Amino acid sequence: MTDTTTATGLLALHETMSVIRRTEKAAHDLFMSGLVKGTTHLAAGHEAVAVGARAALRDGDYAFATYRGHHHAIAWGATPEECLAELMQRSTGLNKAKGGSMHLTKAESGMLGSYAIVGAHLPMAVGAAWSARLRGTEQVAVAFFGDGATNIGAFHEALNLAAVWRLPVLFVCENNFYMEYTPIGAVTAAEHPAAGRAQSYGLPAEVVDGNDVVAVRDAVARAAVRARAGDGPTVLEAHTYRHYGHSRTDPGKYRPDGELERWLERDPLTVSAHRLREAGTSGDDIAAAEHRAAAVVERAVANARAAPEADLSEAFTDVWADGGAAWRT
Amino acid sequence: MTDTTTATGLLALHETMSVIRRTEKAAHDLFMSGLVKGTTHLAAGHEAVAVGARAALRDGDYAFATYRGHHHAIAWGATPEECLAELMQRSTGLNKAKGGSMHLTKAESGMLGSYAIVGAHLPMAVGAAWSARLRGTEQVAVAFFGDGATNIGAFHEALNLAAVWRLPVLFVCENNFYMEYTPIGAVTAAEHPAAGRAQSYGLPAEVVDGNDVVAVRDAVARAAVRARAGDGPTVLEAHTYRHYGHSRTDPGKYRPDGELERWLERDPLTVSAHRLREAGTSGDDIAAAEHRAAAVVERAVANARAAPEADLSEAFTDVWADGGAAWRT
Amino acid sequence: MADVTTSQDVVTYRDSVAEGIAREMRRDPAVVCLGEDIGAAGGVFKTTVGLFEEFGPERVWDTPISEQAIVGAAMGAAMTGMRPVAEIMFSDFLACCWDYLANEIPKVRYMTGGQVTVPLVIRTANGGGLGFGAQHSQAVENWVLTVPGLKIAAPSTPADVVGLLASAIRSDDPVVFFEHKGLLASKGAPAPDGHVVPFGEAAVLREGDDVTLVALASTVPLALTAAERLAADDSVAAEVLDLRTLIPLDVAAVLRSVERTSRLVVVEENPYQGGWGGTIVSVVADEGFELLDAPVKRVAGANVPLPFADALEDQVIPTVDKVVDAVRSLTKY
Amino acid sequence: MADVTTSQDVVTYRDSVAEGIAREMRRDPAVVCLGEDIGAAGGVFKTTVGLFEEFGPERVWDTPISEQAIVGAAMGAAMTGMRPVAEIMFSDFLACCWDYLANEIPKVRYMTGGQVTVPLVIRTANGGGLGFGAQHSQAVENWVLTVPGLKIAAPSTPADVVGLLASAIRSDDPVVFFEHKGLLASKGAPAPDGHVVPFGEAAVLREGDDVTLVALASTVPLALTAAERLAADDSVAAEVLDLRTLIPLDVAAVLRSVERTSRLVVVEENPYQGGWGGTIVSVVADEGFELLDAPVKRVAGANVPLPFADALEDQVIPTVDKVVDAVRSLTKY
Ligand SMILES: Cc1ncc(C[n+]2csc(CCOP(=O)(O)OP(=O)(O)O)c2C)c(N)n1
Ligand SMILES: Cc1ncc(C[n+]2csc(CCOP(=O)(O)OP(=O)(O)O)c2C)c(N)n1
Ligand SMILES: [Mg+2]
Ligand SMILES: [Mg+2]
Repeated sequence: MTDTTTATGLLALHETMSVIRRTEKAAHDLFMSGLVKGTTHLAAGHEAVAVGARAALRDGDYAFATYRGHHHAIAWGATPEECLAELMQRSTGLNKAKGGSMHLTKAESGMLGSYAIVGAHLPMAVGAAWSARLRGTEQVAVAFFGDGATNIGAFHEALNLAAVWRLPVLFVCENNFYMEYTPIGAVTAAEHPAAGRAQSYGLPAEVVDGNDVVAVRDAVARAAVRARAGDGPTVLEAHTYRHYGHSRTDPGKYRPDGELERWLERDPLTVSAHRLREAGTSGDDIAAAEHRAAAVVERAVANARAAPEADLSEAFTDVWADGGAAWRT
Repeated sequence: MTDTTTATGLLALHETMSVIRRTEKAAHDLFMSGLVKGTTHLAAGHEAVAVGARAALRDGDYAFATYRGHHHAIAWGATPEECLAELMQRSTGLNKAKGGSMHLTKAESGMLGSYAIVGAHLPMAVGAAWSARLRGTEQVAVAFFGDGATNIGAFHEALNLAAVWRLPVLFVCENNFYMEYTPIGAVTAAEHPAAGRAQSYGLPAEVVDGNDVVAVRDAVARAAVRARAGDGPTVLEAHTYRHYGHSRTDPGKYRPDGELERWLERDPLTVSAHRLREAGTSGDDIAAAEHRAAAVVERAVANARAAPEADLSEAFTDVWADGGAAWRT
Repeated sequence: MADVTTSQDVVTYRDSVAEGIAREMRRDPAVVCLGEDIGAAGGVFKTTVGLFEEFGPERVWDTPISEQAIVGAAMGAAMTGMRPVAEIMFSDFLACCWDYLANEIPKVRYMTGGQVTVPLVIRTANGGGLGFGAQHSQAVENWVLTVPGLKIAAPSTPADVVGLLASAIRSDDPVVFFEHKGLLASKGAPAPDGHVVPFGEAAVLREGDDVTLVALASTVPLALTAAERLAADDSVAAEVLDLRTLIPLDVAAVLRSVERTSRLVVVEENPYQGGWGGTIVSVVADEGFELLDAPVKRVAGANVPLPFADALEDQVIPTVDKVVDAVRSLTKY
Repeated sequence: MADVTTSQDVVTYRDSVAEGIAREMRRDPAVVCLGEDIGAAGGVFKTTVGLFEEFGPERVWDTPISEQAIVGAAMGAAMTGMRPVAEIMFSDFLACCWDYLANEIPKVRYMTGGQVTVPLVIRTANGGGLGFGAQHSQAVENWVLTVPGLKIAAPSTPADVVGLLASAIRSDDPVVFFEHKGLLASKGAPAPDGHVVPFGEAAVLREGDDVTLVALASTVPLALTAAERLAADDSVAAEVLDLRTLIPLDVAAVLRSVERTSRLVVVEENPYQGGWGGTIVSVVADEGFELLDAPVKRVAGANVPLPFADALEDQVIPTVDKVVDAVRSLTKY
């Protein structure tokens, strides 16, 4: 793995974030032009959480994400082409066009799914961590979830069980300050929806700048060390912001004037570009990385557009492990 | 209402506790002799929580209890006879023999049910408190629940919603240190399963001696004042112990030697008798109260035994508000 | 899924939801709404638009993402004098508060020997056809049918939305009210003032002597379109019944129709296994056995999760073609 | 509910549960158990007795009262190389983790395009007859039937408990395994070594030409007793089928039997509305229509919550008398 603490390593993270940003932009545009169907929940603005966390973890570790999960899929190795093909209902889609935007999954690299029922995947991550412990591996599992997810029962049950069993699991909240259209503060009895609940389970917690890929990476690295050492779970609350609305065509009108603009000043790509320049990376090198990212996403869009539609027979496969869907004799 | 801060008032509480204790003993004996069917979860040992809490509240307030709820039903005005008749499947049963031990309910006096799915009634109590606020009354609602209930999702959702809406609801945990056969500490990531979680919701909490009816009454009274003043919910954790096993014929063998004996030294009836003597009540007066309680329960047993079996037609009533059970034309 | 529209068809199904709730809130101050993003935002499906403005924050409450607390609180409020209307955003999420639907709300009246009533409505957006994938597209009215003690409404037209909401909110019994996502944009005649559609009365939307099509919500326009095609192409006269409510279930209307047609096709969106059509077929195969001249068919969802891609989704949910094919297989008899 | 026992009937259904799990745990180190009070306490129904002693705390895990975490963790573990066997104490409590059964476990393989498998078993004590009241007595196998993607087993004998558990735990698909509370104390022949009962194969427990009785779990002994009474009192020869699994569903066996008997009575404990019998009847009323000489009957639970008192419970759950009456009403045809 790349050493992401060097300038070169950091540039790689920046490039991945740029790939994600451009993929989200492409998804948005394709949605507007009717080529992406159903719904999307874009993660533009959240890139540093996904890329920073992945950088701190090892191959073999597990990730569980939400319907807002494109960034995690890509950070864990899904290609923009696979992702966009999925959104465009192509047979080459990451999930064979059977999942869609909300369920991007790259199981072969440990990204075990995106789940669209808020909070449901937290216990799953606990189970993956339990499994690692049972199998005697050093794997850790991470659950990424939103601020809104901290008010659902599964959150509570997952954190308690993980704490009692001291499992190697990381709870990473992407606090973007809104559930759908309602500010999280209006419906949450804790200033820090995730970190402020950790002490209920005797767990350490950290609030981290979710727009700074280095800060996220370092916090996740610390939590992973603890987890691998048998010291149990950690709660991380990464503050970030979504640049688009909640989903689809939501213009985000419920946001106060100027809020988006203030967050755009701390755009994760701006922050990492700044860090790169501080670390001595030249503007040209950064621009080159951006160009590579742009090229990848352009090719992805073209290839996904050109790919064949979903194969109709797929409707009746993959229910059972034998590949079929038979329910009767 | 009786002023329960006087010696006379306290004697009334003692007498009610004694009624509960004897009803539980009767239920146990009737179960052993096959006259009580299904299951029971006896509350002997928990009397002070029910009686102390009721004493601190007003007529018109609401209570929601668990399957271990005989003590609450009686504290809220159900007669031992109604309760035992229910357990014995008599048509005179509190719930017409349709509920059983786990569902004792005395709605006319605000005791809105005993619920047998752990934690489910906490949101209901929140809703009753919300209703009081919407109707502009000064009512409060209390949910009584076990230590084990603090690990289920509904607990988390209820406390958060109640806190956000600042509702007049009291969360009273009867911490008897066991779920069924497992010590609560083995499965809970907080020393105080209820009180230790309150700060997650910005709620005040108090740990109280659940075997001291006066301590419970005073703590609930404080919480009720807050609730009626619009200051929102309070979490109370009352430490207590069940004298019988978890349910039915459980002999409670998982308890360490001497544990029960230690708790019996602090039997709520012993504690209140001590308080009564300190307040100047004579041994004769206490004995007279005990005798009255014994007489009530003896009569209750006799009458319940003599009452007619459940009326078979009741199987098909009370599904709908019109009294019937029609599901089709 | 759009029906044939006429110049009378001026209101949408979507707007009729808010209209139906508003009418009841005006009538009865005990009616209050709660749910996620239903307030100033007007709901994710825009089915509560205007309520917050008209009735304010003491009647329209935004909640956290806490389905158990939403429905549990509605239950507690219903037991103590209110008539809450709780929104569960997508019907798939009923699974997150299923204990309340399965074990608490439908049973408390019975198990307390009639001591309490629970006059509440749980509204939810149901069904597929929009490409929302496996966890946001299910038709789950059959889940609710497994639970005695809940009434179930699932309107197919804007006027029925208003009329059935009136019955639902006025009902002293708990009601699960399914608003079909695929119908939200459809239009129809507006509900007259004071419109109330009683529960348990199926609507005969088209008469015919050759075959009975029993439908609900999204499958009503499907069945009607299939009936038109069968009339035009096959000279088959299909009678189309819209059940409108599953509980109470108007099996009398079904039996009356089958008495004339001798043939039955149930068109339902939920999966075949455990689908509500099985209950209808059971009653007909028992009480109506002698009326039948041909096998009974169910055009139902396939027994698979719902796939994302539109073309795949079409493979597994009922379509006009599938209904037409099913009827054709019977009329050969 | 006890069947006629013979000298061969030496093991209980209850003990067979622990035996069936233990056999698989010995075979495969990936099998682990989790649930409330299942460890040293041996389970509330004593169906896990001895497992903790034999396999220790790293294979048998006590959990908090957190049904979502139990089943969700089982899912995560199943996706990553383990074969968890999760206990949900009473099947009514499946409602507390229904999201996992309805939306997560059965769908994740499909919606990821086959990227993951979820080899887990959820065991649970199902059914009534013991006076546990409305929230602890339900037969809820029909809830699970509404969800494509879950296999469903519900054994009626000790040997089937062991044999079906073997298939369940070895299955790469998720299985919901219903252990009937009313059968726990019943006895039967022990399962031979290596006993495996494949899913999707109904057992013909009694042959007969006059009527087919389709049963499952608790209704199997009911149907057998009814068949004996019908033979003795009415000279009616009833064939009794034990479905053993609902998914896969052996409708072929049902159709084969009805081909001979021309009469069908389904005996099921779950409520009539939304009960699994509706799915069987649907298939038979379609594919087996021409085989039928009489109406199809379902003897099912009444559409009410379950009352506490034994005498009331008897009114609303299937009984031998009700089965006999249903058959008699058909043989008049
Ligand atoms: C159990 C459940 N309830 C409601 C929803 C609808 N819903 C989807 S996303 C969302 C907001 C989630 O907010 P948050 O957790 O902060 O994540 P974000 O979308 O901000 O990333 C809601 C309410 C859902 N998917 N699942
Ligand atoms: C959701 C749910 N899970 C499990 C059970 C089974 N059960 C009944 S009582 C009990 C223990 C509850 O412990 P606690 O909350 O401490 O109450 P206590 O019985 O000690 O009064 C359990 C696990 C249940 N009724 N509901
Ligand atoms: Mg958010
Ligand atoms: Mg306890």
